Amino acid sequence: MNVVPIVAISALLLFGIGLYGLWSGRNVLRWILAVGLMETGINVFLVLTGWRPGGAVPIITGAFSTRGPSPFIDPVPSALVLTSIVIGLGTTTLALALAVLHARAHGDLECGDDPENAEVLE
Amino acid sequence: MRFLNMLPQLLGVSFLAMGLGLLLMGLGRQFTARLQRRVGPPFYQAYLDVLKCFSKTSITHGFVMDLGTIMSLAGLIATAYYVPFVQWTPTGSGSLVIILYLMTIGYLGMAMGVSASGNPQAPLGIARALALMFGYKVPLVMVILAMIVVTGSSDLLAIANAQQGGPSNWFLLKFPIGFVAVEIAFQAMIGERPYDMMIAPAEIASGPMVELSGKYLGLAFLLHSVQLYVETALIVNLFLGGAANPATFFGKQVLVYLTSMAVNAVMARYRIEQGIAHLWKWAGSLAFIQLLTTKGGF
Amino acid sequence: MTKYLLPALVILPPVLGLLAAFLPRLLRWLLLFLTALATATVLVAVRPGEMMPFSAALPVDALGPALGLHLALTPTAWFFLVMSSLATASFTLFSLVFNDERHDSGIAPLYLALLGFGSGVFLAADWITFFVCWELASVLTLIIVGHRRGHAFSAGLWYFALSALGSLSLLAGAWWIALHNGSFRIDDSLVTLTGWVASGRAAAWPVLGLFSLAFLTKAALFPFHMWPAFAHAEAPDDFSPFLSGVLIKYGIYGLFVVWVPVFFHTPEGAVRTISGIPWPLYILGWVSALTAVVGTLMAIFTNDAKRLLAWSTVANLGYIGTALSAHSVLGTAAALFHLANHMVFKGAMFTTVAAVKWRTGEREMHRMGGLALRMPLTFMTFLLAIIAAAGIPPMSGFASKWMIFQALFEKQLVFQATALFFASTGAFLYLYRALHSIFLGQLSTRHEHVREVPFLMALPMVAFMLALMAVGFAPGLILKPVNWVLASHGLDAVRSNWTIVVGATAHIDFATLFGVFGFAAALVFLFFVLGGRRTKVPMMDNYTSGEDPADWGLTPERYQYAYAFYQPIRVLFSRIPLGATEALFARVARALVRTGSLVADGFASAAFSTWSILLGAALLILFGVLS
Amino acid sequence: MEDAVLFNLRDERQSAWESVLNYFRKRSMWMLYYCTGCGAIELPPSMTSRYDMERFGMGPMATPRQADLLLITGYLSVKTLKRVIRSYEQMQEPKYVVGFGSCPINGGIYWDAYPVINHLELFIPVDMSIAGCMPRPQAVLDAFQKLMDEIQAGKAVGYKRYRKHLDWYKRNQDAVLARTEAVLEPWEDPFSDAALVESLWNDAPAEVKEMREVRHDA
Amino acid sequence: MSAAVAFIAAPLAAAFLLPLLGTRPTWGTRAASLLTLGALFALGAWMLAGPVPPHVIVLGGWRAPFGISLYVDASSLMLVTLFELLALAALWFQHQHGQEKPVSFDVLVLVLMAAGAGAVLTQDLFNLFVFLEIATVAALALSAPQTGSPRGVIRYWLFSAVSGAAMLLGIAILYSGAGTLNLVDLGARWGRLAEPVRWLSGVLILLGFLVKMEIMPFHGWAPATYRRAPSSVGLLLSGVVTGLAAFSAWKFFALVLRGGTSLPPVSGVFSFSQALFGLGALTLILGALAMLAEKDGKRLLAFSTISQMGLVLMALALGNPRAVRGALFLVFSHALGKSLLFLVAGIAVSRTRRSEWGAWRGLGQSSRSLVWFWFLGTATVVGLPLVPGFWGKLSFVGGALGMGMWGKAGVALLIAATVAESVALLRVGHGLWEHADLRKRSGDVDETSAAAGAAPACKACAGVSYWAGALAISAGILWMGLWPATFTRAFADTAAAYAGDQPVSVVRTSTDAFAPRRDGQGQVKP
Repeated sequence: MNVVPIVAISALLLFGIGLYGLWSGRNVLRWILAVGLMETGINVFLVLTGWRPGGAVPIITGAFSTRGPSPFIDPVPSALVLTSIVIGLGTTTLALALAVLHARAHGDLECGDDPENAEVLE
Repeated sequence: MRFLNMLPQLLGVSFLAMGLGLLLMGLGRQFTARLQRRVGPPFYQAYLDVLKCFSKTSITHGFVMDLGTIMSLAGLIATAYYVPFVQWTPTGSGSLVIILYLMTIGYLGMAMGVSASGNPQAPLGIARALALMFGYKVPLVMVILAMIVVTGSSDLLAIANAQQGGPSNWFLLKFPIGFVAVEIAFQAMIGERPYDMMIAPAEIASGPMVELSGKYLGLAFLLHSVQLYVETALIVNLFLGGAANPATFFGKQVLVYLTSMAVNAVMARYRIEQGIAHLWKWAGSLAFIQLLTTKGGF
Repeated sequence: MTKYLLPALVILPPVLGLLAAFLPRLLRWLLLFLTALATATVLVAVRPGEMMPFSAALPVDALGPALGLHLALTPTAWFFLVMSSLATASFTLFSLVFNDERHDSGIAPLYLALLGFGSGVFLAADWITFFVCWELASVLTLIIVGHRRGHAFSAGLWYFALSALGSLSLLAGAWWIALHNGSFRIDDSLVTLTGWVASGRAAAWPVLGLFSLAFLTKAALFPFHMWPAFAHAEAPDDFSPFLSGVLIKYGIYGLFVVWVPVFFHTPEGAVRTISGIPWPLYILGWVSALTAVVGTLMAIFTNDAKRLLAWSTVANLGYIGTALSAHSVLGTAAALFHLANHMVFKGAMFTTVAAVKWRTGEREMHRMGGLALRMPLTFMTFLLAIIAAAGIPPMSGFASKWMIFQALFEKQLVFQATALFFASTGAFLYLYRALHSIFLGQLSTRHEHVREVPFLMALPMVAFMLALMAVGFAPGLILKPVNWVLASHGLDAVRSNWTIVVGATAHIDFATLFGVFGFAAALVFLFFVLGGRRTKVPMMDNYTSGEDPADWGLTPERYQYAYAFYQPIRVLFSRIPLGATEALFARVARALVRTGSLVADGFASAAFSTWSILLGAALLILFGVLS
Repeated sequence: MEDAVLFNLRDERQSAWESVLNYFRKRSMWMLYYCTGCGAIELPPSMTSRYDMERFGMGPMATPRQADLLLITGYLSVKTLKRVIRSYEQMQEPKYVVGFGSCPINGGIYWDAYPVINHLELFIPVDMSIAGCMPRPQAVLDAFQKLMDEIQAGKAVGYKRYRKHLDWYKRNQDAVLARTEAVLEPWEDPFSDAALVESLWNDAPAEVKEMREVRHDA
Repeated sequence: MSAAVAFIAAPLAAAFLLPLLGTRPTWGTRAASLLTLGALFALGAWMLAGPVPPHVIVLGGWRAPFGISLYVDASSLMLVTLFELLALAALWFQHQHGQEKPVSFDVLVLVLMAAGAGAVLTQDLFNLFVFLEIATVAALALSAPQTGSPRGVIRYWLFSAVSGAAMLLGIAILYSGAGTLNLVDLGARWGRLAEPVRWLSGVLILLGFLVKMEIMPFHGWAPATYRRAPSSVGLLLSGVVTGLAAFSAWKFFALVLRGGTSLPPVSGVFSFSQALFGLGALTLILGALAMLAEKDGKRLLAFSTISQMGLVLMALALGNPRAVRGALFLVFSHALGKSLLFLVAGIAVSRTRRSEWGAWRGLGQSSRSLVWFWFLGTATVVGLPLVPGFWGKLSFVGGALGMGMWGKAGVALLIAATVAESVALLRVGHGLWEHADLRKRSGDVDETSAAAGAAPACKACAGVSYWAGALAISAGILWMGLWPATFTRAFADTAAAYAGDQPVSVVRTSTDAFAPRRDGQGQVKP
């Protein structure tokens, strides 16, 4: 069974759900979740790019030749996904902190216009 | 040296201009009186008036008034030196630009002198006069420009010379529309009805002259007389071909002046903005047509 | 030594300006005056040919071809520099006294720097140096004009905005040419431009347009004619003469430098002509004539002395532009001549108005009057200046106006000549009005104790008067240098000697003119002396229909006709939208601000931010698909 | 037709030059008519076609500065007197005053009206008075002719008299002009008292008195 | 291994070590962070004092394209050194005038510096992405207000998260097509990629750059964020974040999209560069117009940054060597000038507690320096002669005019925008200078404005320490403006190197790193 279409469609779905989430409301938490979904979708897609049919785990245990098709799946996307997940974690945490700030300042999470004529501190 | 030789001629033209101008004034009054079925003053009345004025005491409101009054007559007399009398000027030049601008110094002097009197009626009259000048200068200049286009010279002597050889060569026939325009402008230039709003005795107490007394008034009279001389001579040179002898020349001047006095005698006064609008609308458009047809384009 | 004279003229004044910032008030102004005087002296002493061009390259070839400081003293530059530096020396002498403790505007350091950059504009041999000096001069002017109150600042901002618009266009034009011939040098680019025009290359016109935009905005020609009314009027009083006399001439200088070579050295038939002159010049002619008319009318209607003079400046630049556009030796010479004259008489007028304001603190004309009795010398200066400004003989202004008209007659540009006559007559109207309202009529009781200006301040005024009369007597004083300029552009000289000028349709001996007027004046003076005794009466002893003014509580201020002076003319023009361009510019500015606020507010809203992600993504994808 | 009544001063010697000038003066008299009363109505006929005053070089002028001749065309009240005096003083010499009708002479039909000035010559010198109520144009022209003769003869010198006896004139003027100040109380009219007028006349200079006597003789 | 690695490593190390000194700010923590930045600045200056031959640093012993390589040349070093200078000024300013911030503030600034240096130097696309993300996280955390509404920052987060995701997606697609992440390598293979891969990856990666560069319509976060953030952070955002985004975007254009970066003459073919040029032009003019209408001082500065970045994008999109040189100049001049403006705005805000510039009226009367620095900053940003912006615009105009109708339209827009921008900025400057009428009438000279009830008596304003940052930046401005030769040479070399048509080219220098593989053994050395 070819998993590529299934994975690709699920990646696209995740991304699409995320986009819809962004568009459909202005709750900060909703945005955070939506962005998380989008990132997950992209990560799935990223993993997919490295995949090749019948590829082995790219851990070199013996000698091999670089001539001819590589026996391994591409390891780089996996590395990228790892990094991307870490970054995603960082930004999500930050966003949650911002959500807390928002709740403190406005009492809710509905992110509307920036209030005018407010005192500004340096 | 050349200038010294010129002096007697200058002196002569000065008195000629004043003398003929005063005579014109006298004739004009006489003519108006006849139109009104009156006996009228004698033709030499203007001389009497001027001499009387000089014989009186007078008041001044300061040096500016003296300066302005002197400047005004000097400007007009200097203009007379550039206006051809029988194809001749003492300075040897009849530059139209000089004439148009030198006349202005006369008006400036007059304006300055009377405003210095401190009577608000005077600047009021001057403002009217200048506004009117705004009105008549443009048509006049346009017609003059048409002549410059045709003759290729801005020298009045040349323009007058171009019309020698009988009435058929007169620019009156060549520029008939322009002549009408200039006649209308002339009426305003000499400040006769319907363009006498700058004097308007019953309204602003004779405007510029309100504070003029004695010799100041006399100088103003002389100013008017030289102005009449210069302006009628201008028209005679522009349209009526100048003249070959002084008598003819003066005759033409009288003709021009009396025409305007006739209009004066039967018209009522315009309001200022009416006057200017009238000048621009009628004299201006006539002059414009004249210039456009002469030049054949912009 | 002489090698460094040119850069010294440009760089030294700003450096001295920096120094002056740390000096006490009097020394600052003294330094300014001495610098101006030294500049004038040096420039009068040298002749254009004697000075070697100066160049110092900046090693930044990557930015543009041969950037650096390139200066050359061409005859044209020399003429403009000499005239402007002589005028400036007089203005600064006036400023020296004007800026006493009570009136100090504190601008001396900036003024000094401005002198340097001003010289730089004339001396620049490449467009970048030109642009740098030009732009810095604009900035300094902005600061000088607008450093005080809000109103003055918006005036300065008007000036600066227009100037920046023009100067950036200039830069673009210079680059356009430099991309083809690889040089920013003014002479090179003009050769190229002339070649383009001659060969009918389409790019010539936009380039010329870009250059001209800079010069037309600076020279305040229609439709950019409204800024002097703000800037000149709101500038410090002693700075206005410089602004109106010298600074505004930069535009004419540029126009002269670019247009004269381009249109005089293209072969016949290369450029389409209208009425025998190349069409751009023909359009310039009408634009200038229109400027003269509009400037005149605006001057007639204004009640503010400085504003009136500013509008008068606009009108005079219209004359200069019209003369320049006549495309003839006579016209070009007339433009230069009138420009030099305008420097003097407008300088004199602004100076006298400054002196009056210095003594009385008034600018609105209807609040003054009768000051001739208190400030006779100032009055005389103003009188001679307005005689010159109205183009009335025998002062200098007549000579140049006469030449302008001769140039127009020569090309039979009769309708432009009509417009100029109209403007000239109007000039007489507003100038008389200024003279009357400020100096004549009743002396207000508030100004009973006004005194004449001190000696040092009177000195420049006397100098102006002498200059006005000298040039009116002997136009050759200016026409000789003008002929050098013409020769340097390969044009014929105007036929003239010291006192006689030969025009296209007539010639005039100005000495005779001066003489006959003098003679007439002497004659009339004789009459005057022969006439009856005269007595001096007080100003309020007037014909008042027999009434005693005191009975009616009539004070001298109220017994003065100066407000709404030309109301009939105003009524006449009530339906003609004279302020239309001003209103148009204001409307454009408002529209821009409204668009701006739409942008600013629209993007600030929360709804937009989520939308813009989708919108932007869609936009980008569209781009991608299209590419 | 009523006769014009002429009042004279003592003859004065005049130079030949003066008499030449007087010729111009008499042939070019410019009038300032002070239209205080019904006399003004007599001026249009005198000026227009029928009588045509201009043939003698006479004409109306707008302001006292320009005029030679001040016409008092009717009765004078306290208020108008003030204006007349100011106008008269603004006129330039030589200047002449002509009183029209009876009112300037003795108050005419208004002689007992409280604000009316009965004796003009108490306040300014009158060179010529035309009796009548009102005098007709013929009389007016006749008076002008006579005035011209006087001028030529150097006898119409009211202005000199005024200058010479300014103190007396001023005192009289002040006495009456004080009444132009606004008052709320009923007041005694000083000029209704014949005795007061008489006392003023008693103080008059000899020349002025003489002029009055001439009038009384007539 | 070059000393340039220190620009990335040292601030990171300092950032991790700094919290060990304590979480509360003490003079020790301040000194440590300032000293680190100062040392890096000194290092940069020292390196720049000598010749800087372009060279490639291979990190971790992995050769490109497998390893991450850094490309160091004079321009990138200058930019990094400029970042250090700005960070110094910002930190100094925050310590002098701002609210007291926890140590994390200093830490975040250091992290931002490391990320900035990394993004400028790196030659690896994914590494670039990572550095951009780190920079964004740091900037986000820095700009979050301690009190008050964080809505602007949330929007900033939202934009950067989405664009980051898009960029990642683009990188993934590109990688799937090209099989490499080294920029030089990508550039070599770009032409052979399938069309959909090219446009999809191009668009998605560009989205990331455009959001960071605040290009319309992706700038929505900027005004609110700038307004709420402390001015020192505004300085860093507009100087460092947009600067590094612009520089790295240019790297991406020049190395990867090489074929599409130069505007072809109008021929009906739509290219990336035309699209970007259009966006840049829109940003330039609308940003300038928004400045005209803006009442809020800090948002005004935000729009100014937006407008300037639009110009930079236009120049980059033109791809013409002159325009690119101009763009580099503009990045520098904008960073310097805008920093000066932010410093002045910061002082104004700290005195009045208002960000509407109308409330700053008359502040300059008590300390003239405010006005002079504002004016210098304005001159720099709008490009008056003899300040750096002028050289940038000069070069841009030359470049643009050579590019047909597009370029000419761009020049026209530049003129209009410059006029609008200078009017808007000068107006604020004059407001600072002007006597507040109120005060004039009451005759109270110490009172700076109506809103400045709590304004400190400004006797120490003249002290050098008060203005240290501004003075340093002014010195930079004057140097760059009066003697642009140093910079010009570096920019020209860099632009030529990236364009690849000069002896010293990025391609050649970078491919030196590929040397072993090129040698043809076919064996990859571990």
